[in-house]
Amino acid sequence: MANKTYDTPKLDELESGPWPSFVTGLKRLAADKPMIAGVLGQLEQSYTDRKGYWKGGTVGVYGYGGGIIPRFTELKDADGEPQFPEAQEFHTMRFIPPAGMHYSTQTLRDICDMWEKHGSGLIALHGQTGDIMLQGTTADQVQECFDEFNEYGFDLGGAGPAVRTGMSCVGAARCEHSCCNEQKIHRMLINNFLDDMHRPSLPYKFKFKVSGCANDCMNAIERSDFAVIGTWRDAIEVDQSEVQAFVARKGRQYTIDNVITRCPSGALSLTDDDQLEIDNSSCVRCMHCINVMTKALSPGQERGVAILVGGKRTLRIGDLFGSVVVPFLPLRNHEDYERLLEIAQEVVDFFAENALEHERVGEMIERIGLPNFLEAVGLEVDPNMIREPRSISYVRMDDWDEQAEKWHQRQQESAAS
Amino acid sequence: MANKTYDTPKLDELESGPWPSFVTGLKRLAADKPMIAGVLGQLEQSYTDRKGYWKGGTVGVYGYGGGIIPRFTELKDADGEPQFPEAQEFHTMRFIPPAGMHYSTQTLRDICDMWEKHGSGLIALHGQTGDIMLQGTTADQVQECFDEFNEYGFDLGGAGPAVRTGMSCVGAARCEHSCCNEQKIHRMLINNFLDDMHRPSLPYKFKFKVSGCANDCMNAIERSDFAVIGTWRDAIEVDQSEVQAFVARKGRQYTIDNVITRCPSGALSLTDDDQLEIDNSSCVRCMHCINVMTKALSPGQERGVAILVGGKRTLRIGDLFGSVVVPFLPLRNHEDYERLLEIAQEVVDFFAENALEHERVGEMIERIGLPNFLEAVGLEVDPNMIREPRSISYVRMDDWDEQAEKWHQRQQESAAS
Amino acid sequence: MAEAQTQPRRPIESGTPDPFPHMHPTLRRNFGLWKYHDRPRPGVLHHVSHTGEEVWTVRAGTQRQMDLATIRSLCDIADEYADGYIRFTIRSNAEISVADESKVEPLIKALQQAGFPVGGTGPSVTMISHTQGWLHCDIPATDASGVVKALMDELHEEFINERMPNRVHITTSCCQINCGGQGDIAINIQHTKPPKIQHDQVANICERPSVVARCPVAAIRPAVVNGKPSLEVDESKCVACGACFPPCPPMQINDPEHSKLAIWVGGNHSNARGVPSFHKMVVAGLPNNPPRWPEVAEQVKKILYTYRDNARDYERVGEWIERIGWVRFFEMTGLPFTKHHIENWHGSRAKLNTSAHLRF
Amino acid sequence: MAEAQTQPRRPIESGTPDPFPHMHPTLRRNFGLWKYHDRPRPGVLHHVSHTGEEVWTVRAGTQRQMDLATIRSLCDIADEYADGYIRFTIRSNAEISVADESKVEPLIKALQQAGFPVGGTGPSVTMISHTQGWLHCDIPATDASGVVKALMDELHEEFINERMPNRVHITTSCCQINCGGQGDIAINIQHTKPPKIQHDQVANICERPSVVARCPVAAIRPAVVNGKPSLEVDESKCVACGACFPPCPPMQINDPEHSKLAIWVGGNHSNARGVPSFHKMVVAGLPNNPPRWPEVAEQVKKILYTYRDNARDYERVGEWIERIGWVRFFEMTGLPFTKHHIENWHGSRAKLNTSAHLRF
Ligand code: SRM
Ligand code: SRM
Ligand code: SRM
Ligand code: SRM
Ligand code: SF4
Ligand code: SF4
Ligand code: SF4
Ligand code: SF4
Ligand code: SF4
Ligand code: SF4
Ligand code: SF4
Ligand code: SF4
Repeated sequence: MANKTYDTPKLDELESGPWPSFVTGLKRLAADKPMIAGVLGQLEQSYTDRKGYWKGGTVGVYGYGGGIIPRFTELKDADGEPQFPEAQEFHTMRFIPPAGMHYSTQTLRDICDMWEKHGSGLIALHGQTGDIMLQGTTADQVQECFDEFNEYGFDLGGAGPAVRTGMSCVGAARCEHSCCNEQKIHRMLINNFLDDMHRPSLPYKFKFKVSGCANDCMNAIERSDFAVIGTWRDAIEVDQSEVQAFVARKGRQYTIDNVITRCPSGALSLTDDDQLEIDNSSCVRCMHCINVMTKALSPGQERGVAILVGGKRTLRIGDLFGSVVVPFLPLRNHEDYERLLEIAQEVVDFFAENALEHERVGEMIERIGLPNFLEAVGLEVDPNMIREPRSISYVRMDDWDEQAEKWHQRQQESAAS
Repeated sequence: MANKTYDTPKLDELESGPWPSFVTGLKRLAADKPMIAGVLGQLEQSYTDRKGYWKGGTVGVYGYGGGIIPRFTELKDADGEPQFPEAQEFHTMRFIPPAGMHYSTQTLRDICDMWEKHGSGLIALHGQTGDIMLQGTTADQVQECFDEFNEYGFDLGGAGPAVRTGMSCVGAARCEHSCCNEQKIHRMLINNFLDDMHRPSLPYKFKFKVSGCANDCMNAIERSDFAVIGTWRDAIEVDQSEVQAFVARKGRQYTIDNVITRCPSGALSLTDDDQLEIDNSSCVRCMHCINVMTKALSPGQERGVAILVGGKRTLRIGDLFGSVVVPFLPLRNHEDYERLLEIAQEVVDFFAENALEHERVGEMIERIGLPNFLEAVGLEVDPNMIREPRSISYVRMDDWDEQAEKWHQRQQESAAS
Repeated sequence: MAEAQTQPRRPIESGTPDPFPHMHPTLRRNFGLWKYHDRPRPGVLHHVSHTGEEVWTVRAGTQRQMDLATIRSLCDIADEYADGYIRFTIRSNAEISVADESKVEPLIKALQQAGFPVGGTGPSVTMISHTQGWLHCDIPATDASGVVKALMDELHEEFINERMPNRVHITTSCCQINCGGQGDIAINIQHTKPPKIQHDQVANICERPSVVARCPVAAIRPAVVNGKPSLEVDESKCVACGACFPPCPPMQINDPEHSKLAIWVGGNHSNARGVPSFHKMVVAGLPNNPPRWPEVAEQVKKILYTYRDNARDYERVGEWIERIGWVRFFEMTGLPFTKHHIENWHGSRAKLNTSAHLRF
Repeated sequence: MAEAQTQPRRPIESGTPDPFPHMHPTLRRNFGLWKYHDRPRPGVLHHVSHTGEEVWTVRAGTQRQMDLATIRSLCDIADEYADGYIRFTIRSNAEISVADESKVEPLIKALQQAGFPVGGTGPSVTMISHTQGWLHCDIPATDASGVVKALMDELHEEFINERMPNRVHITTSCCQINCGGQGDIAINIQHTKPPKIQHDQVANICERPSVVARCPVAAIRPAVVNGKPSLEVDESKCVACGACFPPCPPMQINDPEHSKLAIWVGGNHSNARGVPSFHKMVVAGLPNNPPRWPEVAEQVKKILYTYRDNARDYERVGEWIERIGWVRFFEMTGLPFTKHHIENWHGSRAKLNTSAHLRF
């Protein structure tokens, strides 16, 4: 089937070089897929004009309010006719991958086959929010395509003012640092909010991401509204003989310069006989020493997660990191997981009802203040939530005694338990 | 002369204990000075009611608009008569001490004698802005008192929206860390602005403070609008034999734990034979290593000052530290000192014309932005002025090329010179 | 089909699929039991379990925007060498695991032969994280796939080797919304002119109050232009952020000439050592120059190699600069320091040097 | 005298006097030539010049608010032992220098005998910096001299010894204007109720627009009360800062019951090691309890001794807490942590923990 193709001298320059070329891939597809031929033509025009030529629109599947990103060409000739009519439509379907982005090749092949049938054959693995992005189909194809994928086992992710597709790191599946069951947390959270994902009616988007430790390989603290980060509460596990082996291999000076002095909390000290002393009460669980001496050190055994709320990127008030709202939640049993879900539900509900239009949860917290947010979602204040206490005296503390009493009470209760 | 005195059971409790008691002093004065007897009476009332009883007013000397802090009692009986009539007036005269607060005892005795004659005999050495506070006189005494002090060699300090009395550390007079002639800078600056001190017409107060090094014993960076801090540009001077002596005396571990690892810029390293290696290009001139090893280390020889503008305490927008507007100004010769004065003059002039009423220079800079301020006072931007570059993309950079060119030009010029 | 559309099926709201059926059996068996790992060579991770089992994972770069043949060739390789399992990283690298050390080398060869560079592990420059751009997005000022391909060609050697002080995470974003993350080095669009408004279209397309609300500096107000309801921008206030453009396409912010590229450095999501930090702008005004953006590549390499040659082990880009100071950074890279580097957004106060810590 | 007032003399605007005539001759001769110093004992600084000359300085505490007899007795001592020179530090300590080591002990004895404690050098608790309070100011909620005297009595042993990890600078302020500086420990007034307005006086005394302008949270607006122009405060907005009180005394902010004391820690003006930092609130709601403020003394000592017993050499209070973390600080001191510790002023975002750095 010889399709019409267009000259793409600029894009062709992206075919050379050692890195895999998306242009070569597109050209391969263009042979069978007129839509991609048109897309290449339009893209070449973008490269020439330094201008984008897509616009949005409305395309969806029955029962869902999101998950499809519609694209219609704006590149028209004088008569208003599309310059590349094959690429008049070029919609993306965002499907949710298995947590951790694991695939059996069989599944991947099936995805390819289904998409070859219903779409352009262009697939991004993955979008920055973690979706399988099936790019390039027409409005009249999306329902059928969705039905087939959906029957096969895939569901559409979020778009618009909705809970979005979540992400979790490889974690427990292949990482010694993992402090929690990332996949389980991830699936539990997302699959609890499918209604908010598929029928967008939140003030704005809401993202969950899960990283098994403070290395935060999912960039969760900045790139999600609700970040779950694995951590531990007891002492770092030390295998002193492996410490000695490390020092023997790398040298004392190297160990001091690269491990001891790099601890952000001055919690490490190397004795003269190469034993590692750790002041676990100062340790901030940053992961550095464990990263470097992975054979000798591991996170403690009393593991759980911290929750940070409010990360996002630039729009409106500038980038925000999420901030700690739960310093430690153990996840030992069903009740613990239920508690995690309950917290997420409280946060999403409060966000749904109190955020302004197009306001992210982080912006809302900034607007109303962390204490009010905590109170609203039923969480207690904790010094782990702050870098340092207030340094401005402009505050009303009429109820100091009452607040102080609350703390003392909680301390007594936790001492008793 | 037996004055009327009042019972002060509460204040009397402050006569016991090892610290010198201001109450005992006041009582001593009260024997001769009815005003102080009254003040004690009123103060006792304050201690009982937990309430202050002074109010302001207007008292001054001919030719000056400030320097006197008037106090009138508000503690009146039912008929509006002062409860302690002796303390109806209790004004403070703020005199400027010699830079560095050095006194010959003769001068101090003369001050005492003059104040015994014209006032209550109560003297604070010194106020937080560095004034000799002669506390307790009446409106009809101030002119005469001022005249005598003024003839003797003392001048009134500032009050109100004026340049205030300055402060400088003991510095070169008795401190090995001194990187500049603090007294000279101090006197030059203040004595250049006497008109702005004595005839208050600035938008708000303006303070100068001078510290001879980054230890900032004058708290200049926060507590003055214009802080001058001594520093150096070349390498720290090291006497390696004194380093070795220090290590021998204190121990290697101690030296590493207290000097090497405490360097904020990781610029220090101790060799195996106890030589100190300093990466002077990373060193931030914090003074720590020099403080601890004062015999072995000294500031470099290419000395000068940094200028930070905008420090203040709480009112309006919360505490502010001054921020760097001149990273380094050598003070080798007359022209250099003239340049310092010129910068100060530019800053005060721009402040005078552009600050809102009751706005400090730091608040004004916050309002208009540092780059605009720098441009207005004729200073060039420098990376030393920032902790780190912008992280928000909300900025208009139409003139990027022009700004970049400026920098390159300056670099070329300074390379050529 | 017409019938199917009148009687559509109800979706199965299955959400996120269970990964266990998709996981390599060795990973599945040792889930949560890993003890440590090392890297026998660049591109290969060797994980050892408390059970004694081991797994070797080979990481290979992809173009993310993949055609069917590319994905199928990855599947072919995974089938031949690795029991039919594969995963993708957050940076669109493919990871294929084997439980048998002897399969590592053949697997690497097969990947390389098929055109997938092996690397991206440890202290290397891994794949640049990637957004949509001209290929698909409706608001881009540049093309992400193109910028990334051009850069990865230049940085290929740094992907297949591990010779950086620490891992280098580069990100791109194709408009100022910034779908890309914080980066050790980030290449982002920076508009320099206010939007050009196509006044005749505003009334039809834009919900004016909501456009007004989007502007971070309140520079937009409703106005009547040529007798039609439209919007007006106070150009002296406008920070050219483009936030008004998505809700109102007639507010053309993209400009072939004036939408420039800027490079930011020192962003860091991990909590290792320091807390997460935002990247900071170091150079702007770079031309948006397809298809290979050579001016961008030049600056990125300048920064990257200055970092490589000067940072200490484990220092990320931002940590290195924090230690040596910004004065030295601008000196070493020869980049200009301008007034635009001085933050002027809310909270900018915290970015000023309010101390006598100075470097010369 | 009446005549003098009609023909007043013009002032000699002499400004800051030259200190050299007032400087001890050894200091004058060695100005700018000092080489190093040490501390032979608490309260004594021994400076050695490059010229070989030496000077011993004895530091003694004073009450700052001094009567004539006190100052004259200091002069007597300086005359007898030290050639007639004396200086005062920024913290109102007297410093008397001698060029002859043998005079040090007699000088110390004389000072002690006259009631001046010798100390305040090196890692000690030096004199508390001091504001006016009820003794002289027109807006104070407490008395500075009294608080300081009461506290220095309690901390006397720490003044005359050097047994702190580093120097401890305590400050006080008697209203929320805070004429005192940042402190390792700062004891400040904290109002907890909005001002009570004496409406009948506002019109006579206050320039209403300028009062309105002073409020940092825009809680004041002009109003007519009982037929007279006055002011009105939105009590839910008001942060009880007292900024409206100095320009408008009828806005009574001081309250015997509700003006409380609060303790702040970790302020630091020096640039040694870390950059200067503001102090942070740790406990509030302490009663304003003259003449000896025992509740304040108790908390100050608790904090101080926890610091003394746990910090490392050279750690200032703030550095110590930064190392051990705020979780541990509240645990060790037993102080309550409340929602009021969480900053809610502009820029508060920077005070939140936006990282996974956690302590347990
Ligand atoms: C496709 C994707 C980029 C990519 O190539 O990977 C993407 C593409 C778009 N993003 Fe994004 N964002 C994508 C991940 C992100 C991320 C990264 C993340 O999730 O980790 C962010 C930063 C994190 C965050 O949520 O803030 C992100 C922050 C935004 C924002 C700014 C939100 C803010 O509050 O600052 C917008 C603007 C908006 O939603 O109004 C936005 C809007 C958009 C829109 C919908 C632009 C628009 O209004 O039309 C883009 C559609 C492009 C298209 O044609 O497909 N996108 N966007 C990513 C989603 C793919 C997926 O589902 O897997
Ligand atoms: C006397 C003194 C306290 C002391 O006992 O030492 C003092 C006392 C007063 N200060 Fe102060 N300040 C004194 C040093 C300071 C300092 C410290 C310094 O200069 O290093 C500061 C902090 C630094 C600064 O400038 O911000 C200070 C910040 C203030 C402020 C807040 C300014 C701000 O912008 O935040 C005010 C309020 C005002 O001026 O409106 C203020 C206002 C006042 C007034 C005038 C209150 C008033 O409106 O009536 C006080 C008069 C008290 C009296 O009866 O004598 N005083 N004041 C200090 C001056 C003595 C001297 O001249 O030597
Ligand atoms: C596979 C992946 C997770 C996933 O589920 O996809 C992953 C996997 C590992 N990461 Fe990561 N990280 C992955 C993305 C990230 C990211 C996010 C990103 O790339 O955008 C980060 C945060 C980036 C940031 O800080 O801005 C990240 C920060 C780390 C760190 C912290 C490094 C540091 O010192 O700052 C470590 C610790 C280390 O390197 O020892 C780490 C360590 C690891 C280890 C060594 C964990 C382990 O023991 O198995 C894994 C192998 C790393 C290697 O490449 O040598 N991983 N890691 C991601 C691979 C991305 C890629 O293809 O290049
Ligand atoms: C006399 C005085 C200056 C003056 O002109 O009045 C002074 C004198 C010295 N200071 Fe200071 N400082 C003086 C107030 C200060 C202040 C301001 C204050 O007290 O309000 C500070 C800043 C406070 C802060 O950071 O908040 C100050 C921060 C320092 C430091 C930095 C300490 C640190 O590690 O953070 C040093 C360095 C050191 O201790 O080695 C220092 C060092 C010194 C040295 C050792 C300098 C020298 O080599 O001679 C002097 C003797 C100190 C001693 O007590 O052992 N001086 N010093 C002040 C004495 C005040 C007092 O009576 O207690
Ligand atoms: S976040 Fe931690 S647990 Fe997860 S993959 Fe990265 S290093 Fe492993
Ligand atoms: S995890 Fe981080 S904070 Fe804890 S001891 Fe290791 S390096 Fe220090
Ligand atoms: S600021 Fe520096 S020069 Fe001045 S007295 Fe203090 S330590 Fe010495
Ligand atoms: S002065 Fe400070 S920054 Fe410089 S080397 Fe010494 S300790 Fe380090
Ligand atoms: S960064 Fe901007 S242009 Fe690029 S995909 Fe995201 S929204 Fe679209
Ligand atoms: S580009 Fe940004 S700043 Fe300018 S008008 Fe649009 S939204 Fe406002
Ligand atoms: S702190 Fe307040 S009450 Fe005390 S002297 Fe200063 S202005 Fe007066
Ligand atoms: S006390 Fe402060 S916040 Fe309250 S009304 Fe007065 S100025 Fe405003």
